[in-house]
Amino acid sequence: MTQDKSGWTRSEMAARAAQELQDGFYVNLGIGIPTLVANHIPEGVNVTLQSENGMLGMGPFPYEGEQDADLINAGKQTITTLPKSSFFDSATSFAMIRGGHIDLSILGAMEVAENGDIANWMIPGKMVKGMGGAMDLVAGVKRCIALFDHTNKRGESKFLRACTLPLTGQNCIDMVITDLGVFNREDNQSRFRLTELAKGISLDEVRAKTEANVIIE
Amino acid sequence: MTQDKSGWTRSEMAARAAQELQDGFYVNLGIGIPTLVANHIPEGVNVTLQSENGMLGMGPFPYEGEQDADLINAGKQTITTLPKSSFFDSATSFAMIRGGHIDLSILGAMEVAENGDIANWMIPGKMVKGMGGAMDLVAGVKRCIALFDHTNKRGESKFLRACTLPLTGQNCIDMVITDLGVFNREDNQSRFRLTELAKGISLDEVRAKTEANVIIE
Amino acid sequence: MNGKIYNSANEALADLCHNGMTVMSGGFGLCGIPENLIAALRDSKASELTVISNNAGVDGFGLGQLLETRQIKKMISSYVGENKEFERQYLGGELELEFTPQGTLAERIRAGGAGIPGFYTKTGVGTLIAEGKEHKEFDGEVYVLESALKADLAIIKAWKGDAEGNLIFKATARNFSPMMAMGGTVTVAEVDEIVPVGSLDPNFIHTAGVFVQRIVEAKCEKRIEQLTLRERA
Amino acid sequence: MNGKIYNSANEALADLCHNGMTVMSGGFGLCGIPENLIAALRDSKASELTVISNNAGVDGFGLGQLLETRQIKKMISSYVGENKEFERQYLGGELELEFTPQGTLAERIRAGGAGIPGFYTKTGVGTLIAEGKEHKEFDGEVYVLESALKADLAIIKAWKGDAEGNLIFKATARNFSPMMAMGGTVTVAEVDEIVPVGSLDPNFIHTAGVFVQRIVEAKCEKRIEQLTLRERA
Repeated sequence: MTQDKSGWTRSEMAARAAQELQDGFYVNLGIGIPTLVANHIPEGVNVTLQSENGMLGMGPFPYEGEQDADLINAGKQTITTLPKSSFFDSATSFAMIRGGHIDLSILGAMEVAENGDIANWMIPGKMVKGMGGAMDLVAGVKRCIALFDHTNKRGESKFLRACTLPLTGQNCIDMVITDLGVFNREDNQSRFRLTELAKGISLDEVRAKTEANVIIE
Repeated sequence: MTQDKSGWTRSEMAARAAQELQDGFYVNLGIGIPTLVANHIPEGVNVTLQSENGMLGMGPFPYEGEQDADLINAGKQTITTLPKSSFFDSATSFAMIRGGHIDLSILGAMEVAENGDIANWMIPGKMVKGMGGAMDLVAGVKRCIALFDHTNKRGESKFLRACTLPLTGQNCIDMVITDLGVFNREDNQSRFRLTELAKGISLDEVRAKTEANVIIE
Repeated sequence: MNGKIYNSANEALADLCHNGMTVMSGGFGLCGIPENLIAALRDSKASELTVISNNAGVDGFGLGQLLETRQIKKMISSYVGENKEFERQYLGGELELEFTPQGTLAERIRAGGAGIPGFYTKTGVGTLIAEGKEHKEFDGEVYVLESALKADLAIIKAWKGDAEGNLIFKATARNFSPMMAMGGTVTVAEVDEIVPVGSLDPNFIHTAGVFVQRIVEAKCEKRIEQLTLRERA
Repeated sequence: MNGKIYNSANEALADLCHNGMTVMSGGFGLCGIPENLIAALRDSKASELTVISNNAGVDGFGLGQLLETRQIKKMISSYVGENKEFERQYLGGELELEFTPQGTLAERIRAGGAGIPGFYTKTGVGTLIAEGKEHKEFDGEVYVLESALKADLAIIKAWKGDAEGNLIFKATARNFSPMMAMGGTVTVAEVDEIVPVGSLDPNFIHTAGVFVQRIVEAKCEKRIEQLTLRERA
């Protein structure tokens, strides 16, 4: 892998997020970078992946010829079962999510605010695709980690004082992992604090690229 | 069967109620006299009996040695399955009932009022056993028939101007069948009308024994 | 006895379709959609439809077929991102759209079928979705009131079914269909296979016959949206 | 891997019981009750319990055992008619009782597990049950607001289960148990048989492992309350 720039790659971000997985956890992974977390589950850590379209115990992608149109994940990708798998309807699936039975959700974000708000479903003026299950996930899952590039294409911070886009959920993000590092907070009344720097990243760079009022020291 | 008194026997009341069953109906039968309705389902009428503890397609009692403690009806009696049977949990069972998917409920009553109110679960000052599923049934099932002895042991009418006992449900009884006859109404804004006399019963006897302001002519 | 069995999707819907009706259609993406019943709904030419479905199909397939014919007036969905025709009609103001979060959608449909006119949820509190809706505090947390969804007609796809309307579903093709079976005034199911009454184990019937009024056996194309494969070692 | 498996009912409850806790207990009548876990709860001597269960067992069996030892402070049930000791304690003012209609009870428990703090229902409108509760009109009809039920511990009985906590139930012994599995902060299941992970068909698992924290295999007496038989012809 070429290391022509500093900060974490998407795969490294996913690998860092995977360290938050604990043995016995039930986890929902969002579409995009969060999906990559499944490739980095630590050895000896037994994690059960939930797919909100109605499955627990998501297995890997099928080998060619073994795909089944009736067996997909929430990203509409063909997948497989594991011995522990179970299927259920959408109401039961979201009863798991909204009832607080899922331990961890890792999801992408367009913006996260210092108070834990997240926006990841809508850009006004553009065609809106919909929130899918994201609003349910951030409102219901015990712990939510947002995984996103720290800045947008114009170099502007996506970790903000306040979200400018329509919210997906209020005060629901517990940890932020970006290409620059890890930001954690003790509870949803606390401020985020930089707890880890990505390789080749300085405190000053994080300060320069972070609009949110977070503890960086 | 001895015919030493006029009016319908319990079995005859059940048989009359069974005439209200239509082909394809899903029906819930209450405990007591209503249970007997199952013995009188007309030939060629395909009815599916629901048991609110989680079964559709209730079959007859088992032969000795074939009883199964895991297979009972809402009266806690041992029963059997039919080829069409299905089992489900209590929430789904009452989704059927409260969602209006059951065509007909036939249930016993302590009192029914001329406005369709029913009381059948509680006598103040006595030990209260509980309403079980009765409140859900009268509130949710499309059509409710109350099946009861027209008078109490003291000869007093149980078909009243207004219920004196705590209600099970408001304005929910569509038809009344007693040992004296059948009382029907077109909708829940209409008055009940005597539509059928039991054998050996006169209009005057019905008038004398009915407190409710119903049409008897 | 034929029970609830119809010979074709078109026959099953023949007398059920009318302009302005509300239709629930099962499936997540293209997984578990009632392909033949959607085509029959298109053939019925019923228009001004309100369609409740998690997604809107893709161009020319699934509900995309009803978009092409302009039979849909309004969609109630959680995600419609796979459909250019949808985007064109929506941006052109020809199509109404009510977004509802996926879990709220599933629960609203279940509520409609279960006699629950409204329920409270934390989902969407503080977002556009909750604007104008009643809020209420339980145990110090704020929740929003969501209302039930019902439909004149629910069309769903199951794996196997019998003449009594008992159904089982396969894998993730189940998704919204069991709730829609409850939420439709009339529910029509298409199945891969009709099996004799008594051959489905009563312990493992997913949708009891009481929720299903008509059933038809029909062959599905079962298109895959995102074929993702693993390399053989 | 032993996963969620415990060796005995007493071991499974050992560190979970404390005075004043709320316990959900599955079953309808004596059908599908967690006999061994109820006995283990008795052995724990935890008292001042609030017990959520459709019924209260019979004298000396099922929850009747916890009434004899006076461990129950309050019952939330729909029907308690089979129990003389219950009647004695209730009439003597030693036991609190909250009646809730059976369907409302099932839905309140499901709501507790599904993150729904309250829902509206027609059941009980105009009766004692609705007194003092909020009412609301939907489409011209009046409904009453019912609240969710949750519990510190849910004890349930299933037919088969695996080390992941996946469960299947048999016949009408299912009743309230799937909802209680959702409503308990910790759910412990006793099963007739523990089977290897992978032997339950994923399409037909009634309760997914996520809802079950502990599981134990135990033999049940399965007492029949009303043995009713048909005459052989």
